[in-house]
Amino acid sequence: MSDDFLDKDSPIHRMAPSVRVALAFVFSLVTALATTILVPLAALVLGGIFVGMARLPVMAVARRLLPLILFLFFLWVVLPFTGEGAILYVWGPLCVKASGVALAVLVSLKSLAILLILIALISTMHTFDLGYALSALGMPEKLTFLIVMSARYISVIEREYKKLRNAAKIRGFQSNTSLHAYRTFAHLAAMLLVRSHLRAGRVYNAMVLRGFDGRFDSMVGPRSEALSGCLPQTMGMVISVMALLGVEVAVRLGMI
Amino acid sequence: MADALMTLSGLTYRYPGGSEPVIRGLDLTIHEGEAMGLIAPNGSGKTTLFHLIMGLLKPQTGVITAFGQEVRGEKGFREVRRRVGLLFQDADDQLFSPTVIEDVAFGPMNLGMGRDEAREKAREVLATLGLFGYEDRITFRLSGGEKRMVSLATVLAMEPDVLLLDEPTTGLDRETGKRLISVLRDSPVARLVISHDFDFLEQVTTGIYSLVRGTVVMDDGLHLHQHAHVHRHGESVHHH
Amino acid sequence: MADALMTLSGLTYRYPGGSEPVIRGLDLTIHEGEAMGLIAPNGSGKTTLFHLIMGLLKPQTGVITAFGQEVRGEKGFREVRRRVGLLFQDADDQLFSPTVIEDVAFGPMNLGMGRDEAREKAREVLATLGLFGYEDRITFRLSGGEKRMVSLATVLAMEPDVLLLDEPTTGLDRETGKRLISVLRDSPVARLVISHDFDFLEQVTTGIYSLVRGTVVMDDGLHLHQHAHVHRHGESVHHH
Amino acid sequence: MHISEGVLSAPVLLAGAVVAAGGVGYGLKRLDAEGTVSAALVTAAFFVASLIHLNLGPASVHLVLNGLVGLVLGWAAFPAIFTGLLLQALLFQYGGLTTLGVNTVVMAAPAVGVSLLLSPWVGRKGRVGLIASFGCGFFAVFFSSLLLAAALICTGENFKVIAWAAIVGNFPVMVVEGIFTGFVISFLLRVYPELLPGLRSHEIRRDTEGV
Repeated sequence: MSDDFLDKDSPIHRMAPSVRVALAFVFSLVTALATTILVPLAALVLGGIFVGMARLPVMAVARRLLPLILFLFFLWVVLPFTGEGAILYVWGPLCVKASGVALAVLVSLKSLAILLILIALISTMHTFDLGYALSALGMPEKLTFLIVMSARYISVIEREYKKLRNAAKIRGFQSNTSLHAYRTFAHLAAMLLVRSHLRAGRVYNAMVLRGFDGRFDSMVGPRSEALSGCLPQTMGMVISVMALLGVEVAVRLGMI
Repeated sequence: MADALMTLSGLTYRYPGGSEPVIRGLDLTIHEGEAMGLIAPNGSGKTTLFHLIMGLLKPQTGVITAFGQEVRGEKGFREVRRRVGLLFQDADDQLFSPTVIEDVAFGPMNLGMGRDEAREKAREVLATLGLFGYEDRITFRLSGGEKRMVSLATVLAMEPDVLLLDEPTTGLDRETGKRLISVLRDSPVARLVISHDFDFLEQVTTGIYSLVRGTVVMDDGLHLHQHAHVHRHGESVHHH
Repeated sequence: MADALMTLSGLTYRYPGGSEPVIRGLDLTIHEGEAMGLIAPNGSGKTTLFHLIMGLLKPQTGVITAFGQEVRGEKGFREVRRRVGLLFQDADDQLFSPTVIEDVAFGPMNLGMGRDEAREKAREVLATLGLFGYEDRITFRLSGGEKRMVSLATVLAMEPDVLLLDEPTTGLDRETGKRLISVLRDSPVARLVISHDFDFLEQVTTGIYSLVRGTVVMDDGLHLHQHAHVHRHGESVHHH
Repeated sequence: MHISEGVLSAPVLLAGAVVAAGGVGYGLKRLDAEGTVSAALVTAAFFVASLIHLNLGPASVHLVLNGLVGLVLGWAAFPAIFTGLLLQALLFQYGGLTTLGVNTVVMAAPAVGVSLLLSPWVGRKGRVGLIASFGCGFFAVFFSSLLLAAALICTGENFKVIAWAAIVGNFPVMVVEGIFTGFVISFLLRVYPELLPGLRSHEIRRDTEGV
């Protein structure tokens, strides 16, 4: 887990997390539900602009896109040969269908656009900021607590995993395709579960000792979020999301 | 003699399924302003003792008196927890909030302070521990030494009358060790420090006892004896 | 002079993001049959040093020579890990198998032994450490002292030529401490023991050095001096 | 196992969101304060464990572990998996916000399913226990790929081939998951049965020493 995207000073990073989450959600939804390539195309451009605004390292962004690109590659192997309608090209027993190709284009644009927006708006915040932002947007306190708490302890447990992995390594363990290797990893994972459960008991005790009474509101209460200073970019994003929505409505009403 | 803040008498605790009690017939009194050290190896029941004091475990027999009253039931221990601060052995167990300021303000908020007041209090305590500019630091990114000091801040923010410290030097670097010692020496709060580090106990407590077979050996049969050691002077670290 | 088993020369390591190297220009040679003690406080880079030797961390500069060959790359360190045994500071990080016998047989199995042969080997090692009847005990439920001895067994089962011990006395009860000392004194295996416990080092090593500011201070400018300590004789744990 | 953003249709996304909300709500309702802390830490452990890659011949597969999540957390698998997916979306951009509902259902429903069906059997001695433990891992992933395929097919006929490929392609993962889950359950039964249902004590172990 790299921190390439965090704690930078950029117009995006200055925006309030809850605003970013809300915008990212609406952008994703409008893009995901678009029926023509018009909206996804525009969203892709916006996504690129947002990533630029957030001053993210290009290579790191490309790395995050990689799993999606692999998926899309797989999609392109299959989708063009599916669907009804016009045949564009015949290749032995396979025919490339117009509707299949159109769908492949649409899905590719949509998923790339949404991913870029997600990287720019969401990956630029800490895990617990995401939790608090969702809380501000109406998520139940208990769920917010669950998210913030597990985010807090992932790095602690990851460190424990590395220690155990090293313990196996220094005793000559090498990963391969064998029951011995699977069993070893299973033991490491099981040990992590046991230790996390024991730690949960200690953490709960620590909370009780500091007066925790079972209500989570004091832990996930509202945070003051400064909206000033990020007004221009927020307004810009709100306007662009409205524009996207307008375009999609126009498309559906047959105006475009 | 100063007033007794807490008295444990005849405390016995056996873990469910355990064959022998970990704590057996333990008597202990902590007086106002007293700094008490307790030498104890791992597995001798030190954490159990602290958990009994805080009401996280219920003893099979024995009575705990705190601040002039016998402590009974969950409600009684809630009062104890307000006035007794426990510093855990592993700071990662104690610091569960994302940022330092939230963690330190958590206790005061639960004591009924408003959010802003609690944060003000937290800032004060951090300042007295020399932790300037730590407010918005992310707890899990702190170093081991920083975590220990912030843990101490979370406990001190509740203004305890008694401080219980469980192996406070474990994994500490030398620098933080020194800071911890100076903070403790300046603090007037009564404390019970459990450690296996004799030197540390000597510096932050006034009397050292042992936890042996579930009881505190409190007699004053202390002897002076001497050791001869070979080591380099000066640079090398000098642990005894 | 006996043959050099391992030689570290000019080793420097700085953690990513760290401002200063933890290990800087460190030179160290471990000879056959040598028992070397290294006094080091927490935070002085002792665990880093061990991780460098085992190839768990890669030094920025410097060369490690082991068993007559310069160690290069992951493959080279695989050979080192076969012949050098590292005892972790915390036994809980070292033991991950459900039962003692599985844990001790794990290393031999990785060295290519069959399951039965590895278990036979494990039983032998447990016996030499006096751990009779421990085979089917659940590792996780052992006491701290028992875990330390089982950890030692897991390391010895690989028949190492060099033994690295990282603070082996931390949190040990007196009884186990004594057993550890006697096991080590009887073992002919070359070893490097890092500890801040001077008394322990004196008993299990033949020469004591210091790890100061990232290098080993190897000169023999050792002085004898005396300390007076107050403590109870006998039962209390005696840490210096 | 997740579906990327931009693939599914509105009705499928909506249905996923509604079912997920119900599951997460019910799962949370069954957790008290102490259970929530425990679920949070166990979720973090699962998150870390799911990053383990196992070698499978020349390739490597990463673990899904939803069968195990179901067995350990029961209905709390819904909020736990929701949390895990949200953090994955944030940290690695696997999946996103609009597909969160569908992806939660795809993974959590089989998790709860196998735990309800198989948990009475995993504690049995001998072959029955072994098969049930293997089944936990195997069938959780199997049902997940069925749900994933269903989500794709409901979106459009074009995705039929991909849906089938998802089921068939996940077959090796099912086997590996089954074996891995079996080993983990066998470990927990011997070492720490508190984490498994039936044998689970109501409270978190409070003792940290002398265990």
